[in-house]
Amino acid sequence: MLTFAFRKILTLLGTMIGIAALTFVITNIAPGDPARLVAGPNATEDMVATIRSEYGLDKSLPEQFIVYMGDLVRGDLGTSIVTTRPVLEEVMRYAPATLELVFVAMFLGIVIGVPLGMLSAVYKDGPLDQVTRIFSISGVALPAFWFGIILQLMFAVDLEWLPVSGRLPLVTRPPEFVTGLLLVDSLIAGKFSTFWVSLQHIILPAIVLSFPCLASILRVNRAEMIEVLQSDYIVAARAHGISSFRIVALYALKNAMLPTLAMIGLRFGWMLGSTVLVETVFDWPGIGLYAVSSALSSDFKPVVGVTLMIGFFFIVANTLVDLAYAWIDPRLRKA
Amino acid sequence: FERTDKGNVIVFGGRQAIPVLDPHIRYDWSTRMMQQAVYDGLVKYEGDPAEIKPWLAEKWETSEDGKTWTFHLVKNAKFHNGDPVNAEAVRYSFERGLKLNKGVAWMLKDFLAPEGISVVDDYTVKFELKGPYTPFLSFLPWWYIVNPAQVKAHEVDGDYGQKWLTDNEAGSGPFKLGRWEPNVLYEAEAVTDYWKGWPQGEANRPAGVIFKIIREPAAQKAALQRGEVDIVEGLTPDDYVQIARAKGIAIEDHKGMTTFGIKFNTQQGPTADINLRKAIAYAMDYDALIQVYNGAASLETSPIPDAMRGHIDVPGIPRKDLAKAKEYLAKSGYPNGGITLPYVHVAGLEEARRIGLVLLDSLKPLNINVEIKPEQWPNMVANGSKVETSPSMTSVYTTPVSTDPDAVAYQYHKNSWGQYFAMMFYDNPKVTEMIDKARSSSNWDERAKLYADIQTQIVADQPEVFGMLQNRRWARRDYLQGFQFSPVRFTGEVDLYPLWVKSE
Amino acid sequence: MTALLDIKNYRLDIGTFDGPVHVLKGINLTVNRGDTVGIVGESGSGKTVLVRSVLGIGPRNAKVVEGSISFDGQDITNLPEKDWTKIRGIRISMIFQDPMTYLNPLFTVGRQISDVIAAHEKAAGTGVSSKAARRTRTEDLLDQVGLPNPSMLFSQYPHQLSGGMRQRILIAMALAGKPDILIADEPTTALDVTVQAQVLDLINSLVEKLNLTVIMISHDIGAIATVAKRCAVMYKGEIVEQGMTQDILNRPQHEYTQRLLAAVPDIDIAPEKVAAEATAAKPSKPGHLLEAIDLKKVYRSQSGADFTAVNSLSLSVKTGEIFGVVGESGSGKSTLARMLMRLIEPTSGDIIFDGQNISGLSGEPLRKMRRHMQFVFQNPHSALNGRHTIGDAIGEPLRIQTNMSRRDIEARAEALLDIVQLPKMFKYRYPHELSGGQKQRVCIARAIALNPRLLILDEPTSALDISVQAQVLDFLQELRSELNLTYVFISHNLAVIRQICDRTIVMKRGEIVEQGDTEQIFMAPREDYTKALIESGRKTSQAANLQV
Amino acid sequence: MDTPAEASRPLTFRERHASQIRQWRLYAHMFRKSFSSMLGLTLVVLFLLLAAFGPLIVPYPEAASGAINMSAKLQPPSSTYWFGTDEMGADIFSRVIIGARTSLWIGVVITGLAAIVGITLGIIAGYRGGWVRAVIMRITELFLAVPGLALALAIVAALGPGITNCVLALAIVWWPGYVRLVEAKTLSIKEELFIESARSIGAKTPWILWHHILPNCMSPIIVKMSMDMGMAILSAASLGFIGLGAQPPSPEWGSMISVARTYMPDWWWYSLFPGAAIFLTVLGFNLLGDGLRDILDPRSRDR
Ligand SMILES: Nc1ncnc2c1ncn2[C@@H]1O[C@H](COP(=O)(O)OP(=O)(O)OP(=O)(O)O)[C@@H](O)[C@H]1O
Ligand SMILES: Nc1ncnc2c1ncn2[C@@H]1O[C@H](COP(=O)(O)OP(=O)(O)OP(=O)(O)O)[C@@H](O)[C@H]1O
Ligand SMILES: [Mg+2]
Ligand SMILES: [Mg+2]
Repeated sequence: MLTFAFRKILTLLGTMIGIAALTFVITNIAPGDPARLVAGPNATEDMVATIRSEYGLDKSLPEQFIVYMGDLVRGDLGTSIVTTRPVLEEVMRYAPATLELVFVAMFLGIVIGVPLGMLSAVYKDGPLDQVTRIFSISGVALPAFWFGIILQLMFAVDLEWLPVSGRLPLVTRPPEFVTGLLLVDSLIAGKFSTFWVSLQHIILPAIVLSFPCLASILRVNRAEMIEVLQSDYIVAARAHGISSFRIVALYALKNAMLPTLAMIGLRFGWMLGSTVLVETVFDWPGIGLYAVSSALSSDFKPVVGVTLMIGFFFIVANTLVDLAYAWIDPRLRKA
Repeated sequence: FERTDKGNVIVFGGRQAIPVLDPHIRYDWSTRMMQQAVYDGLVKYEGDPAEIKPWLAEKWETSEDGKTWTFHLVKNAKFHNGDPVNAEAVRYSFERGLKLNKGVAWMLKDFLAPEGISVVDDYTVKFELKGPYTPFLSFLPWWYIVNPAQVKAHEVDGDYGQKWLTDNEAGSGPFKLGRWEPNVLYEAEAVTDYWKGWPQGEANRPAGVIFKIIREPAAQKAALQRGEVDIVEGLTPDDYVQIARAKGIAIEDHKGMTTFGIKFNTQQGPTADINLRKAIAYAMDYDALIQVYNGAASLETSPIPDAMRGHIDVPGIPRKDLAKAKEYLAKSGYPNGGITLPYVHVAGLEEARRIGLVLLDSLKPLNINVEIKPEQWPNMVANGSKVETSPSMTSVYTTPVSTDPDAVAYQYHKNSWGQYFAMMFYDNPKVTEMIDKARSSSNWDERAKLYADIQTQIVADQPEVFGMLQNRRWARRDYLQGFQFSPVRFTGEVDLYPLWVKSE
Repeated sequence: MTALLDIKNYRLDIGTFDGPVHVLKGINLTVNRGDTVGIVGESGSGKTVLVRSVLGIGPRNAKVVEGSISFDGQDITNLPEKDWTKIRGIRISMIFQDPMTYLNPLFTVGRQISDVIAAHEKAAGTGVSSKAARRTRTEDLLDQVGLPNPSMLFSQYPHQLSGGMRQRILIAMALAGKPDILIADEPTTALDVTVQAQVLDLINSLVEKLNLTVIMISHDIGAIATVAKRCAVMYKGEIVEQGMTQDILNRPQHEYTQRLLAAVPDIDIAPEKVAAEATAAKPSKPGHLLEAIDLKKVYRSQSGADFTAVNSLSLSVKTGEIFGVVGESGSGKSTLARMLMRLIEPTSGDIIFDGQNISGLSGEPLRKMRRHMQFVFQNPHSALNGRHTIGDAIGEPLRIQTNMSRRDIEARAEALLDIVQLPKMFKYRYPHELSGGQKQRVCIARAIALNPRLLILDEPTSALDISVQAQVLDFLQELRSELNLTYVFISHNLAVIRQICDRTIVMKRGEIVEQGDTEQIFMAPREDYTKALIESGRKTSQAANLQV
Repeated sequence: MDTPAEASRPLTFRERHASQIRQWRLYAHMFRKSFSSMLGLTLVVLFLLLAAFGPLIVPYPEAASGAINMSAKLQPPSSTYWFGTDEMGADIFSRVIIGARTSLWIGVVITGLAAIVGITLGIIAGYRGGWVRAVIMRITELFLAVPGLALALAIVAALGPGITNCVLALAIVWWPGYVRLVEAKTLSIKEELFIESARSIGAKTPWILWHHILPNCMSPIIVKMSMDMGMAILSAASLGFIGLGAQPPSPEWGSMISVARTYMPDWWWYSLFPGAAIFLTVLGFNLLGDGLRDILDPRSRDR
């Protein structure tokens, strides 16, 4: 078990370094000059040079890369040239907002997607199946940014049921920082009104983010359910007189959950990527927004940092999925 | 606005974040708006037309040769932690700005060395310049005074407290910092006993101001209409028209100093040909430029904005005239057109993009194709810093940081090559000479004449399509009072100090 | 007394894209309490569909055209789903063919059985008993089917058990509801020869102990003879013959039954005709065509442990003979065959083909060499690429190894189809449109396309029905004399080996335990292993049971 | 039994290809039975038609090349401007229709490039095994560990906005999906007997890859490509929305929305129609892919 954990950590480290190298190279192939941006429009050449040398941008690219990798090994993601702060610190500040959003969206996706998938598998080719099929594929096909705007207009601007954007109303002070997830922190602090308003704020972006994920969870669950329901052991269970409900809800679901879990792991990473869009639309102060604004100002250290962070969460999520697999599937449980 | 137990908090909705508050490092509009709220300078720009008002300095004098400036400070000014604002603080602040060599440093560094600043007595400070420099005073409103004691206390590795000042302040301004949630909101709390007092009266004084980041215009509009914010910037021209009709909303619409021009690369490529440049300038649909802003703009009549001293209406500045355009085209190296010219604009700048479309449409009759290319600002500046990489046409907005005509004229000086506003690589020795002469002269009449000649000559050389001056606009709730416009501020920037809420 | 199960003139269609398929055509079958009925018939004759219909779990788009099934006086032909709960698994239960796929891999064995018990208790309306009570009952059942250490088994997962154990678990499950009828659908087909006998014994003993009524399906007539007193023969959806097993075996009436019985090879009969032909061929071509010296294959498993599949094995095959390789499953027969073909690399040792050492060969020379030796695989269903037509499949070796023109290849493919006695038309068909025997012929055609000198046949008939097996074996012998081939023939079926091989080696755990003339080995086995092998072969050999 | 004369008669096309014809008829039959598949097909065909003939049928084809008409800007939908006009007075209907061509191009290039690279690498990795596979799969996993959109964003941000860069960036992040799909498929096909059979008759590796492995991987690839057409269009639109995709005056739906969102909600039609166009196109390709999966992927086939 220990060697297993050790190996996992080792691959994780390897992948992280790989991602860092990949994004670093990709983002630095272009001629952009972020020092020029932060120096201000009128800055003279020597002022720009001051900033360049301060951030090591005057070095050659391979040198910069070596420095960056060296820092990375020590847990330093470099410094954002725009905000002059360590990227790690900033990513840590913005990550909870993103994670909270992703968790809520994932929750919605699973809670709605799995039962719907089950139902449409049981009533395969029936009207319910056709409707959920179009519904779920619509989920994947809807442009998140567009859908977000439309929801915003409908529920926030027009009906005024929900807030337009942000995580909290202006005057509401965030609860004391424990996990960084407002929904959790406000409960810990016992501030139910804060919990309530932050729930209102998260609803729309979470729906937008969860929709495609819900859809693919539904699709995978349905497909797997159909296959499992045709499998021999389900036939056998039926032949042995086990009730249909029990077969579907217990036996088949557990088997169908394996690929569904894999999809959830995949979608987790995908969601982290899509927050780039959703956070832009809903002004959600997470790492997606941070990445976009950094990318738009050619400030690449944060872009690399965020990509790494997303990769990290993604790998962690998939490791958890692997563990869940082993927990569900006894065949994978051998020493 | 938000009602709190301490009073009303005014909410400003803006699109641009404030990554670094340090007054000697950055000075874009959102940053400067907050800096102006928490810091004081020796002097301050106010009013339209902009005038330099005494602030921390109650009076000042200049030596005969224009090289020595002596400032006498007010005696009651206090930093937020209670320390007095004295001559040493002023000296330290200027030294800090110059030594860091970032942000505002470029304004003074060629004329002022850190050693040139000296403390005469507790409330008197003296600047000795390397040479006479008439625009000196016009730059001072951009230099804020920080509290040396606080800064030194937070210094790490001799960084002049840069790290700390990123999201803290050590100022004496009318506000002090409250909540600081990067990328979300920034709060400034009013200083109860601000040394200069409050223009709207203590009773009307707000408890503070919140600068809320709202990136989407649609969300900004919604927030304004719902009264969640009191004033917003950065709506589209059409939005302003639309929202002006809504109840309870007033539009602030003022003539600004930001010029828009389509800069040609006058040294290389097709646009090195003056006839082609003229042809383009005459083909341009200037009316459409104004239409892009729904009328809230005025055409440039000279390189120097109207609100600036020394401005003249240059006669014969090109307006749309297809016949003339074709005439010039015939004289150029491309008599039948058939070329494609790039038009580069800053990615995300909506109006610049639309003007690109206008240009594209305007040049169709000349059989010239336009390729609209958005670029990230740093890339655009990087490309524009060299003749070889500078595109044929670049759209550039320029906001002069002082009211002195030199601020604009110097853009056409050969020394400015490499700067973003000098992407045309304009080279006319006569003009260069005149600019040098004007900037060192302290006789206004002489300067005015020189600037008139400079303007005429530049227009004749057509290094750019002279575009328009866009109006500065904000949409605010009508209960928000005290709004004061001054053209020398940046687009979007509002003086938060005099604002107050009139409750019905 | 009414019959327990009465199937009257039962006709069933299955709707497919090409229109309805008449799967069952007027089945009449009665089963009385205490009967043991066997159903025998070739693959696809409708056995499974028939018994599943009895349980109400027939194919999805099946339609009863005519007739009825009644159980204990109750018509169950079109019983609604909710009424089935009182019958299915309780009064009629079933044992399935493949014990692995019929157990849910994610639940413990104990859980699955006690769930069945709970379901039955619920259906009976007696109220579900406690977990502990169910556990006791489950362990009783496990004990009853002869599984050791039931309390440990209870919390094990299917993948931790062997095939025979799993089949016993399935039987335990089927017995959980104390059924009136137990249906066994080919309960032994997926099992090893030795285990087969054990499971059949178990069923036999249960029938006696619990006085069960049993319907057992098999295409293995020997298995049927072991268990069933009465027997029905199905052919193409019809019951062509039924009666006492004894009678049918001794006096088959229907033509198909006669064919079926004739096809069963008899381990105890020394084949004369074949042996004679082989001896005739021998002297004409002396010398050794293929030799293996000290061959060894070591597999390294993921956990790092070494496993020696073939160990220091030497053999030599004379030109023109049929060389038999026999051994139990896992003894390394296929591994050996693949090494001889150089399809897998031997860990050490040499292979000499026609005087040339081919163990070091690679690239072009190896490809050239392959013209002379060919392989026929165990499973014809997966040895053909489903996306190629038969014509392509047969032409492929020619296209690879020769530069014949397209037209010539077409012609040759047609000729080859002729040789393997298939219509020319078949070259436009796809593998899935052919029966197993036909596919195996295509595989052979493909193997002989390049006129090889040696054919290695790895259990070429074990995936086929017995009647088809006989055809293929006959055909192989014809072919050999026609084309002057040498065979290496692998099988675990001793009867087959005896029927066609000249010389044989017996393998056990990768080593040769005995070798010599086939007849000699069968008449006077020297090793205990060989004796045991022959004995268990004899026991399951269909012919052995005919004499019961 | 055939008489000898009959047997030697050359077979007609129909007879020779009876199996294929039946197969295709079966596909068509199954496909027709599903409403959603037919809907998908209809949408895709419509989209392809518009991409082919769009510029010929729209009322204001010049709107796609940047013609402006400031006097008619931001007009609501009417009989002259079916979908209204944009901020420069261009006809949104014309731009949306002509945008189909841009989208088609985007989808085809991204999916095509990704598929070519991904299939090649995937087959090599799956078949060769060993360190070749290890290297290819490590790199693939690396790419897969970063959500594509985030990576594409970084790439375009570095290369600079524009449709070519955007397509390039998406192609760069897209191929790993194919590698994984094809590698897994190849691994399982490699174990099939018919591969060994082909080796035993002396087939070389390229022959086996081309004639045996690739055709057997084709069904999932076709399904994935159909789905990816939609997803690629959507992703390109997303980048366009962030402001990094296609540039004016090229009519690309995502960048149209990017501009249009600042005109919400008062000028709702501006973003509504391009958004609906993206949605319907992507929906079409996905429904089609889903329908294809049902008929091509034997796992979900039950007849
Ligand atoms: N779901 C189905 N759809 C169409 N045809 C089917 C279906 N199930 C079975 N058949 C057909 O019904 C016939 C009888 O099949 P069945 O499974 O009963 O054969 P079997 O005698 O059990 O064969 P085996 O010995 O191979 O198990 C076969 O021709 C088969 O193709
Ligand atoms: N690729 C492999 N890796 C590891 N072990 C293997 C591999 N192939 C075969 N073996 C093992 O080698 C042994 C011999 O296998 P082989 O297939 O040769 O047996 P066999 O005699 O042909 O059996 P059967 O009658 O079941 O076909 C078996 O125990 C098998 O598990
Ligand atoms: Mg069967
Ligand atoms: Mg074998």
